[in-house]
Amino acid sequence: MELQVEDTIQWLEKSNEKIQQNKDYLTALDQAIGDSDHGINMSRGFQEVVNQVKSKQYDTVSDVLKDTAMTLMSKVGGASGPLFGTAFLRFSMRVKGIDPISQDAFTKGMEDALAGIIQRGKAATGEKTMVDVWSPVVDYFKGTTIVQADEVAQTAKKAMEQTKEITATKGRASYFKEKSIGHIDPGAASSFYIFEALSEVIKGEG
Amino acid sequence: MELQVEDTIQWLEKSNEKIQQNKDYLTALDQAIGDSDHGINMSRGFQEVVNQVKSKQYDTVSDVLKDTAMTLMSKVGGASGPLFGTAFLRFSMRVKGIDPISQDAFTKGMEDALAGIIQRGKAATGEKTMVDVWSPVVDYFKGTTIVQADEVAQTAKKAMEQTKEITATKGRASYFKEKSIGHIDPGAASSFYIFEALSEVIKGEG
Amino acid sequence: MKKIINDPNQVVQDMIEGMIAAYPNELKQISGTTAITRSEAPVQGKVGLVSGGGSGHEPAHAGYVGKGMLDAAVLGEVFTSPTPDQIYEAIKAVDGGNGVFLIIKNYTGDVLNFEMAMELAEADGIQVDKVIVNDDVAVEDSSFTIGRRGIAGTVLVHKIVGAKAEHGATLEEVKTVAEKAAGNIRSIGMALTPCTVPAAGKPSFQLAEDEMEIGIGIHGEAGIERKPITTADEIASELTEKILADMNLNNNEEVAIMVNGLGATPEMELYIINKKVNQLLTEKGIQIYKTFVGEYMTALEMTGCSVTLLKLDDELKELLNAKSEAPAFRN
Amino acid sequence: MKKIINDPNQVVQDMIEGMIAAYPNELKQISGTTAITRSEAPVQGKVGLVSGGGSGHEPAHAGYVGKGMLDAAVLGEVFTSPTPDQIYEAIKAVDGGNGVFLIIKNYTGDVLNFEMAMELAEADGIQVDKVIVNDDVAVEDSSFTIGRRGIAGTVLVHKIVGAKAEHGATLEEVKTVAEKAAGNIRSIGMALTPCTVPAAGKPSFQLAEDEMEIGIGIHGEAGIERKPITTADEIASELTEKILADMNLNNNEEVAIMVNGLGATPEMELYIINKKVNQLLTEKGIQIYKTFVGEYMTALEMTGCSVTLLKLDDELKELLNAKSEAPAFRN
Ligand SMILES: Nc1ncnc2c1ncn2[C@@H]1O[C@H](COP(=O)(O)OP(=O)(O)O)[C@@H](O)[C@H]1O
Ligand SMILES: Nc1ncnc2c1ncn2[C@@H]1O[C@H](COP(=O)(O)OP(=O)(O)O)[C@@H](O)[C@H]1O
Ligand SMILES: [Mg+2]
Ligand SMILES: [Mg+2]
Ligand SMILES: [Mg+2]
Ligand SMILES: [Mg+2]
Repeated sequence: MELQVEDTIQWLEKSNEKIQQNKDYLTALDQAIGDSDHGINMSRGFQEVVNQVKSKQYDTVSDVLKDTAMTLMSKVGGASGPLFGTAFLRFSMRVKGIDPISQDAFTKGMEDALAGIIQRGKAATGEKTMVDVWSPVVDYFKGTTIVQADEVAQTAKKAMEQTKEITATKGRASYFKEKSIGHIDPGAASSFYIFEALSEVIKGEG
Repeated sequence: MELQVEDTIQWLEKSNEKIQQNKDYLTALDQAIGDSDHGINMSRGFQEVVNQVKSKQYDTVSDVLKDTAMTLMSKVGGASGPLFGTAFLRFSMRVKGIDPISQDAFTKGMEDALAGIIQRGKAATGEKTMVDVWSPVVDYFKGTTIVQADEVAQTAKKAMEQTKEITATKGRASYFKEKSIGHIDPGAASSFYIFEALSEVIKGEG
Repeated sequence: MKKIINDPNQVVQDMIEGMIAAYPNELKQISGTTAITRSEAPVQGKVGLVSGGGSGHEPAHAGYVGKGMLDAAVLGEVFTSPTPDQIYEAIKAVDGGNGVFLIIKNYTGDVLNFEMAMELAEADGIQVDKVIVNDDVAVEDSSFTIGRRGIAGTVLVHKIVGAKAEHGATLEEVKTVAEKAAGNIRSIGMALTPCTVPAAGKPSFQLAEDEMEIGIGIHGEAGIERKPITTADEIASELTEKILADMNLNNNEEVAIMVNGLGATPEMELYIINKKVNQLLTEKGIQIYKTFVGEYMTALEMTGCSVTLLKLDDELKELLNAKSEAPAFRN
Repeated sequence: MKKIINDPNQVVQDMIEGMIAAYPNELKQISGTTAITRSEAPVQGKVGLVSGGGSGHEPAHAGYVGKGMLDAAVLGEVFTSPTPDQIYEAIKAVDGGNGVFLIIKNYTGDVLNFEMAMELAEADGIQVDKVIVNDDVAVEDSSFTIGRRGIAGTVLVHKIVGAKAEHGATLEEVKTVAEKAAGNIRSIGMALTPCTVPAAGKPSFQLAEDEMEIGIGIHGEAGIERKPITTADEIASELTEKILADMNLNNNEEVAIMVNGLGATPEMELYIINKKVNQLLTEKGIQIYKTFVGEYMTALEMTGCSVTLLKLDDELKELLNAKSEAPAFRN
């Protein structure tokens, strides 16, 4: 795989489409174990990201990701805003000066992004958060010489679904503790859409 | 007529009895054109007056009336408290040093009491207040050489009933203006009970 | 009725104890009364200032007792004037030899009871004078008043007169400035929901879910009009226009604004009202010298607000700015 | 929903304009943001203090901006944390060269957004440090928080840290006193009726006519227990005992009390609560050094109150007494 500026923009656009399509579903997930705003937050934020990156000319993937980070940070709100913002910001910093993004660079960017989420959210895997999707996806990238688009999506999907089984301990859902079992974590679901979108971009490109 | 300390105490007791008996009626009158507390105010105040004057020994009518004034002032509340308080205070001041109270002294006391109400309330006759009862009763005392007990009560009663016809301009009832027509003024009614009680005392004495 | 109280008939006594407990160095209760004075009362040589009225308007009036404002506040039962004997005790307690001045809100009960107390004190040889504040432009007479009611503007009269007395003015000088302040001040209120007197146990009036009342009094007594709720901007405009229609304010004249919450209105909404009041006055070329936003004269947990304008001159500006150490009016 | 507003989505912007209109010489808005700073910001050489959080808690936080307290407050939407870009602008605006200190209430959203802003500022070479206030002893985790929530006690942390920074302390010294204050402070709240976020249009929870909730959060998030309303004395006892159970307070130690109204509670009732809190502490031999009664950290028009105790030492006493010129905290 290899990511150019246009691929990156396409990734964000596809992510946005999925989030807009599933806005109500994401909110419903958050209703079950949170405060019913995740779909609203993410749809507002990603719409702004797309408006932003389509209105400008970019020379580097890093710049696209930096604008994405800043927009998510200022527009998503709640807990997920700074978490996704941190992820994209760290990614952007790590791939600065590299263009296009090789699979190796992408993997390093993903590693830093995950580390950023973990640091920001003081979360570990197994706490029923977006970390539980990001972490296996990063593992997949690290353990693979040639990334298979479908496996990216499948890894993310399986991880998302497994969040059903976990008792929440971090973030808002943690308040619901036992009650949270049986529900997919909203941030895990929105992270899945982002990786499903990535998989489609990789597929289209490769 | 002539008023001794015991007569005066009897007057206050009889006034209190009538007010207690008509507590709800007085409140109902105030409900129609005021804030529904006149019966409550007067019953609280006159009960205290009786408790007070029966618990002490008095040498002069003036002292009885002064304690009555102070008690009404501190216990009745609202607008009628300071008005009745002023009336009895002025009466007490006027008859100071006179014992027992002759008809002439009583008339002078009543004149000062009425003047006190008028001054305190900035009211004139014809404004649908207690003044409309006190004023004709004072006139009766001033115009009569030998007071007839029944005429005291009748004068007060007629005056009270005439307040029905008046549009209120003073006190709370004034807010209801036109609406106040057809209702007896509560302070006029309680004043009538006081003069009815007086008439019974005069009768018993005469 | 949902209230954090013990006995509905004991709320004023409990409140007074809680106030004295909060400000033991600043305030003291005159024993056996419901009157609160500054701890240093009587201040020798200073004109003593007494105000008060029914309870339920907190922080009025006891919150305004302190250096630079009142010497005493006399507290009646909820929405009921204190009686003359209580007021009389307060007058005696703050008389520092140069007379005592009463600031009375124009409600029949308050006026009669304060005036009666004034006579009692005068009979004792204390010089007493008074001002009656009637700032409410809503209604001419009301269910509680002959003539205009006294509402939130009274607090600014406390402030100004308090500063004047603190500066060592004579009783006559105090009265002069009190009359100027009272004459220059206009207010009007509005409400969205009623309040409940603890001893009564139920709301004193009802408003429909979409209804508001313009010109309501601080005890819930009727105002001018009930109508559907409009926007904050429209409410602010209506209140401001009604005040200005009653005031001679020329271009470039200076005013103080008070946007007062009636008890349950979020402060956020008071600032939203202030935004529009400020804009309207600015458009008319009126200079805004100082603005007060908050709860100054409440009606228990009524939802609503009042707007007050005070026309200023140099003397009033100086007195408005003078230091106050009253618990509820620090500057 | 009965509110004095224009557009439910515009309440924060309208409020900010109304605040700046009220205090044009004291406060200014950082243009294009929902952050408010002192008009003299940045104060050269002084550690800049920034706090903030969701709106709807007025006078928190913007009311505490001023000499002796905060340099800036960043305002989010109602009950929603401000975003890092806004906080970042505030940090830059108050940086006087000796670093910036953040006072954060422990809500996940607030913590994440403030910490992110902190990193952005650090990347710019600004020294930033923080304290997280978690004074609420009610629940360990909540629907909005990992760990204890930060509530009304935060205002006293603003006061103390504000005084320390004003005295010229270094960033490190500021942090040390902030941690001491935050470590010495405990609060708990209760509610009788819910509140309505303007954009939501309906109350966020329901309580029966005879029901109260102990331990509720300042956004209406669940507390410990719902049960029939009891007397003010019993409520005060329960809140005080829950705080004391979590605090090491020995005989003769000194505390400050804050009895805070959540928005719609008449001040009268806060004083009734204070009476009992004061009595309980006095009985236990605890010295009450200072008492604050009023609305310091509200939850829109929620009815209810919170009680806060702050254990004092000489340094904290001095800082608590130091002068503040913030609009909502004058002394
Ligand atoms: N501390 C945390 N660490 C990692 N992820 C978290 C944390 N807190 C929350 N999240 C993620 O954020 C999601 C909720 O986001 P959102 O609803 O937009 O914000 P909020 O919780 O502030 O309403 C959760 O489903 C979870 O995946
Ligand atoms: N200004 C006044 N002058 C004379 N009498 C008055 C005046 N105001 C009220 N009253 C009398 O007081 C009566 C009402 O008394 P009450 O209900 O006890 O007090 P309040 O009006 O304060 O509730 C009226 O019916 C009227 O007779
Ligand atoms: Mg959420
Ligand atoms: Mg949220
Ligand atoms: Mg009445
Ligand atoms: Mg009455």
